[in-house]
Amino acid sequence: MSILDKHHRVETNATLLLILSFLVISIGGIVEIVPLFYLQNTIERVEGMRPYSPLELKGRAIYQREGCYVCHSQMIRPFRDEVERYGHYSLAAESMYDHPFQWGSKRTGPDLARIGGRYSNKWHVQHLTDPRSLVPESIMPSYKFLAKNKLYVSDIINHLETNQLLGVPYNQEMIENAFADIKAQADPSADTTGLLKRYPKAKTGDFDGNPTQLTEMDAIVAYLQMLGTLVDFSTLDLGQR
Amino acid sequence: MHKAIKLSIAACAGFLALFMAANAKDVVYEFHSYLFLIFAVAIAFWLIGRDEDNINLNSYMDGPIRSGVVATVFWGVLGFAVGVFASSQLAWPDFNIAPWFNFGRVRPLHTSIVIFAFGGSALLCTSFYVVQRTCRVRLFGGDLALFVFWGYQLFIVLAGTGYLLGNSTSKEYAEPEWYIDIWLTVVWLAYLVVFLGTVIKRKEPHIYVANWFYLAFIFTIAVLHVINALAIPVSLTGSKSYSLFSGVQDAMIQWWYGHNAVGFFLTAGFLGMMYYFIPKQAMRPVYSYRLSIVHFWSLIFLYIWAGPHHLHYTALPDWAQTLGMVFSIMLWMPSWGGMINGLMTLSGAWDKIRTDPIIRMMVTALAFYGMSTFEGPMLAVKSVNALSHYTEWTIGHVHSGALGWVGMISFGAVYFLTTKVFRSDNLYSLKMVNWHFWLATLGIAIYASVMWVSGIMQGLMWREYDPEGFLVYSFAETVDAIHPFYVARTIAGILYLLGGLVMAYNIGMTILASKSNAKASLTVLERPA
Amino acid sequence: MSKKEDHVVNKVETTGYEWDGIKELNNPLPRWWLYVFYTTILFAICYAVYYPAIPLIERNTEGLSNYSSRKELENEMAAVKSSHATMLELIKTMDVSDIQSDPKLARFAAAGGASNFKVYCSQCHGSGAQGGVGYPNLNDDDWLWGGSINQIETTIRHGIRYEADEDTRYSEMPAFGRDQILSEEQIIAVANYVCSLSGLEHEESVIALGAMVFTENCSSCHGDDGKGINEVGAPNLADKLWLYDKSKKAILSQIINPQHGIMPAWGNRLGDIIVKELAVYVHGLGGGE
Amino acid sequence: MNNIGIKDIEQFDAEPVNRYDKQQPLYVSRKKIYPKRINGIFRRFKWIVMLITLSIYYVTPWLRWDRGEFSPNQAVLVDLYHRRFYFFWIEIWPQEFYYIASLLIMAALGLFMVTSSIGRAWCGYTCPQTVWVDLFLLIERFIEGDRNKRMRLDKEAISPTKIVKKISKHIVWLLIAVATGGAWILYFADAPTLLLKVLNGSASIVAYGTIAVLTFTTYSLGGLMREQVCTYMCPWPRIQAAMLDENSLTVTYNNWRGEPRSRHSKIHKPISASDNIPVSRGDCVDCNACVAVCPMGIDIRDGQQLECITCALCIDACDKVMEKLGKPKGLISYSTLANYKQNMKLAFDNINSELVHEHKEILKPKFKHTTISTILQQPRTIIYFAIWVLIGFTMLIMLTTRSHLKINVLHDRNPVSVRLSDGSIRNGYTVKILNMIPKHRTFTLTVNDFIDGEIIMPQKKNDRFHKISLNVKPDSLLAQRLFIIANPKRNKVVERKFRFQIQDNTSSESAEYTATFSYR
Repeated sequence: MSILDKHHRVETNATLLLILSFLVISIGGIVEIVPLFYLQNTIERVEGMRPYSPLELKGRAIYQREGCYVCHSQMIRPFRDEVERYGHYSLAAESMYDHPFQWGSKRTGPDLARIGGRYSNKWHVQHLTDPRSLVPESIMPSYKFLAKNKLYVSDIINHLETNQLLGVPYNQEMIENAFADIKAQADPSADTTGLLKRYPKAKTGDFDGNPTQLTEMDAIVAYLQMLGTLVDFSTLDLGQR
Repeated sequence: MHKAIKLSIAACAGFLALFMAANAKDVVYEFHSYLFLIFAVAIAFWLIGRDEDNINLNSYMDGPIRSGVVATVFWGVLGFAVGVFASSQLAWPDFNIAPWFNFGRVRPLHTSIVIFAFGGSALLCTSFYVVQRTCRVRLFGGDLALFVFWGYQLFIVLAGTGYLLGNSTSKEYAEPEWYIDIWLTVVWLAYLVVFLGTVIKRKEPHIYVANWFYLAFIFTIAVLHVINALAIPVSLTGSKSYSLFSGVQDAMIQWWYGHNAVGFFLTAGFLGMMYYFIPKQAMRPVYSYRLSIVHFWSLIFLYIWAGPHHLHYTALPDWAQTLGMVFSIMLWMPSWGGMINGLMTLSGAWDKIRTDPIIRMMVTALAFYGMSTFEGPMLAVKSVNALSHYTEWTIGHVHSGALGWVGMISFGAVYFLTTKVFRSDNLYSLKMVNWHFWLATLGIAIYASVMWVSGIMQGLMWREYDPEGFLVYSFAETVDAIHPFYVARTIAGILYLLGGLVMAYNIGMTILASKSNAKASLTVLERPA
Repeated sequence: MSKKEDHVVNKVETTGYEWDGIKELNNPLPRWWLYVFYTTILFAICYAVYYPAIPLIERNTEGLSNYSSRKELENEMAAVKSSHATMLELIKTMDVSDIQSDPKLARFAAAGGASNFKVYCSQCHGSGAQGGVGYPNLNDDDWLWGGSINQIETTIRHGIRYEADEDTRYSEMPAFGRDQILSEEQIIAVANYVCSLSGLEHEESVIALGAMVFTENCSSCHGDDGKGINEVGAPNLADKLWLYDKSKKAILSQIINPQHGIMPAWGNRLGDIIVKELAVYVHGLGGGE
Repeated sequence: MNNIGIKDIEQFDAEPVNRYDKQQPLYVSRKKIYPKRINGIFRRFKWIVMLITLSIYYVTPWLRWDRGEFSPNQAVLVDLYHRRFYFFWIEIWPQEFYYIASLLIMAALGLFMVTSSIGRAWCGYTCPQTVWVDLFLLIERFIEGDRNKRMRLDKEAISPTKIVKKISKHIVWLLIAVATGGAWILYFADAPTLLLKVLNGSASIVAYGTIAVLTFTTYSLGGLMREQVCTYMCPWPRIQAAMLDENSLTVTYNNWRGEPRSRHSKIHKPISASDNIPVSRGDCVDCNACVAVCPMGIDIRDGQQLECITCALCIDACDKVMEKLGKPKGLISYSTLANYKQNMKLAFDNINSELVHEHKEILKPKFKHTTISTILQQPRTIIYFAIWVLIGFTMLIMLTTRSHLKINVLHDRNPVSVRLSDGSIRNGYTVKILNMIPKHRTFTLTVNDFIDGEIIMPQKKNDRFHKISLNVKPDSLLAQRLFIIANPKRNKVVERKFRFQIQDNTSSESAEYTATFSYR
């Protein structure tokens, strides 16, 4: 018990106690977190990942604001039932531009990692407006008000720039066109070639059933409809991790 | 510090708040700026109005502790009520009132109130009480302790109103936006200064074990909070920000934070509480000094590693998952060290359990602590986690720890503190404490069993295959199957809430009764005979 | 009742300090506690050696097991696949209509078809096969090239107007306006007549002329009653469903300068089994004849 | 009556393991406890409980229950693979797991109530840990002899007999442990088949793994760890302790008549310096029999303790001694704290057997005696029991009268509705019918509250029905895809609610589901 006998030095010196505690609690965090930034196999190399289009980015902010992550995960685990129910298991690469991540921790509702393109826009709008009219068992709250809220777009460039600062590969062209892009994506009559070049596979057209107005419903549905659709799994070769 | 300096700091803060409000880009930010302004103005008025000569520097500083006891009870009842409300929303979705009171916004409100407001206030007031008594000195830093207490309350109000108004970073248990995070950092560092300062100027030669735990808790939470909250705001006058980290790294940092919010906020901090109040109430010496050394260091070393078990089978690399699992398993015995030390301390006063409701609550708290710290490592085993993750089992596990351990030990401490800091001889009613105990215990028992079974059921239904190899149940069917459990869980929550209300009434009456014999002798800094 | 209190503190070793009346005994650690702690540590070490665990500079340790959660899944899915071998063999050898009349096989084939549909077909026909302007809805009962399961299979296998496939379904509607086969008056008349067939708004005065024009120029493909002929892919003009649009403008444009949709031939790309699975799935969506 | 003197009572050299001044350093192995065999009413009761609980455990998987040809005939079966739980006439599907939850809540409530009335009866008599430790002790005693022999054996140098005894003891323990694990897995599959498989080595790895784990835990917890499990590891004793109050039964040493304990027949000790009144000794002859028999190794005379599981063996031991001495039994007895305090107060003025005893064999009538029946007659006990029975009964009624038929409907999501060539609107549904009895059943499915809604079956597209007939296999789920077709609405109605109803053609049991039909 000789080591324990020396413990009185720690007990009589608050600064020493604090420094030792700091050393002890640092080790675990450093060993687990730091390698994730430098180990090459942490994030898979995949084709197709791109930053969120301005409208999707706004939709994502609404997703966070409404606390969707509380009940919906965006992380399909490599299990047979999950892969068959939700689609290919999620890759680290698929959330590499997510500041912050949206993996979730609870499935009160189903996983949404690959909800994109599964259901029609119409279904989403109706479901967000009155969930129980389509799924009677559902316990999801109504998000009818999203269709009434006009989407606040004037700060979109700042959002893109902030993300650029954080390392999301938005280029100058994307930032310059952000304002036009956010309007074009939900406008069925707009020319979207530029948008689609900048953000391949983006879903365009009227989302909320009201082409005259750009609403928060447009944004959230645009976000939902792109979830999990970017990576081309047919060309994917996943190395050992 | 000179009054004038304090006043000018308050004034500067007020002007800053005004500037923020004037330039606010969104409503939440503006609203919060005004709250901040009110806070600054209130401080200024209080500074001007108070009589500084009337402070007895030879006595313990019990003001923030008295406020803390009241705050703990208030936030506790409110947090349980919000929990019942959220639970009802899951059982009957018509309880959702869009947009402010939709489940997605209420749930962070519930978790923040019970963890940070109820638990945090309990930790603040007990740590202030314990550190003064076990160091035999007045709190360090004068008014700083008051600032810590009220600043922390402001943080809670900012965070809570923020969620309801649609202000969430979506990082679980760290949902407040960047400017609230900065405010919390300021308050928390002040807390560290007060606590550490008091420990340093102590009159006892050794630092008591409860203070090791409190110190580790305060310091580690500071580290966790600052790193996890790193973010870049879209605008300095707007609430939205983007986390510095993304994807897999962000997930790892978030659950490194999230798990250690449990490990240090809800475990280490409350173990500190346990190490003072149990021997004190039982009037027994602590069982084993050696055990407390070993389990303190092993606990804080191992806990910090356990985060990745929240990310089993996700896109987090396998190696990190392995570490998360094995360290969680190794954590089992260090966690139980605290339970054993508490229980064996009580073992010589075992007959008191039948007659002392406060000890009764503390024993139950230790039992639930033991159960959840066994269940925890078990759920961290990958194959168990494969079934339990994403299900209600996790919710049940968390609540058996939160309601059983954190709740019960806090109730015990609050009952103890009320008689001490309000200088009342007795509680208003011991019978009511018993009622509280029974309501709470029954609530926990129902809650834990219901959520445990429903979680397993959910997990099994999700992976049910028919003989031809097709999935049997759609997701909606599992939601339907879980409905009766949600109803039972709500009932359990109501029982626990009723217990909380009984406590609130009891404490309230005790405080009112104590007013009559106020101005009783001040606690003077003398070693008790 | 407890008589212990008297002799407790005096006889057991305490640390000799006291905080606010609290003393500490110095009882040794329970031995089983240590043992269990050691056991968990031992387990942790073994587990960490067996599985990937330690991050190094370049890579992490792989562990003796060479395990990865993703590889585990691949193995499981491979096992599932091999357990399907007999079913797949049956699908390969049997005719689609026979597959369909075997409920177990049909269910299996439809499930496979559904997942392949999402990968290969949903880009045009939509993820729910609900179609869009110019891309037929496969849920309804209106079929250009026939809605029996064998017809559907042929369409999938050889495609429509897909030149790389010799057996592709082919038809072309003449450009009555662009090639000046019909006069403007005739075209307007026949467009109004087509509208009348399905009860759309039309001008009554030109119907007689339109009917005549229709019989002379259109009925060979679209049938005398305008109900279409599957063999040539001529759509039913008398029903309520329109591939493009039901406005007169769209009908006119189709008569003047028709659009022709193209569908790839999937037979060579996807192989026999997937084509049959897709046929069973599409036929089962609800519109199959 | 033969008068046996105190000297004739054997004094055991027994010390409690938890006395503070004797606390052993726990970093060396625990001080071994050698419980002495004792006979008596509580020991007999414990044997009976042990027999009953063990037989329930080992026999249950072999009970059969005829459920017809489509369901297993094992009376109690947890069929994990098919996700069914069978309990005699009850069969539970995963969706009905809430019955299991209620069962758990019932168990918790029951334990709360039992504990607050009669104390730690669960721990003392029925807890598996107690039962198995008792069984292991039985073996130990059979092979190595009673307390003194065992103590001697452990002190002896290694000899062939010692080795044989030790090895045979551990072998028997291991066999019991294997049997414990072996019986456990029989609850999860057809018992005879599985046993055969286990024996000829063809069972699954999981089965052998489970046996191995349970063998290990039974052997180490029951044979090696024993009382340490209750003292340190199990959370239940703490919660139980918290449930006790002044009116709960606990095993109590009645020191108001026992003290001052002495092995001398007469002592004349002044109670204080001032008065020289001679005090005769109390009833306790300090023979330590209560300590020697205690499986937890404690001295009940030290008062209420964390370790005490209230197995009441010390009562048996003490009663034996009192009987021999011709004194009233119950020096150690089941008592409530309230009674104890009252008696203490009555005797407080002078703890003196002269004052306590009416005459030698009878205590003065003023002293309160708690018996099981007085506890059972307390209003509290009766109310608790009534509430518990009521809940249990309600559950049983719900369970037996519950519907064995369920219908769930999934509305197609993509597309929600389809417009057909004649302009009508079609919605697709997957109707899932759960036939929860082991019989073939035929149901009639109708669409209610929907006048123009007609059913189309995917197989026969041209026929439209108002009702259809569906066959469902025994104990299984039928997922039937079907369509509802209706005329479009002129006004802006986008959806309507209607009901699917299924009815069993023979029993007329029925179930309903409210679904929506979308027009958009």
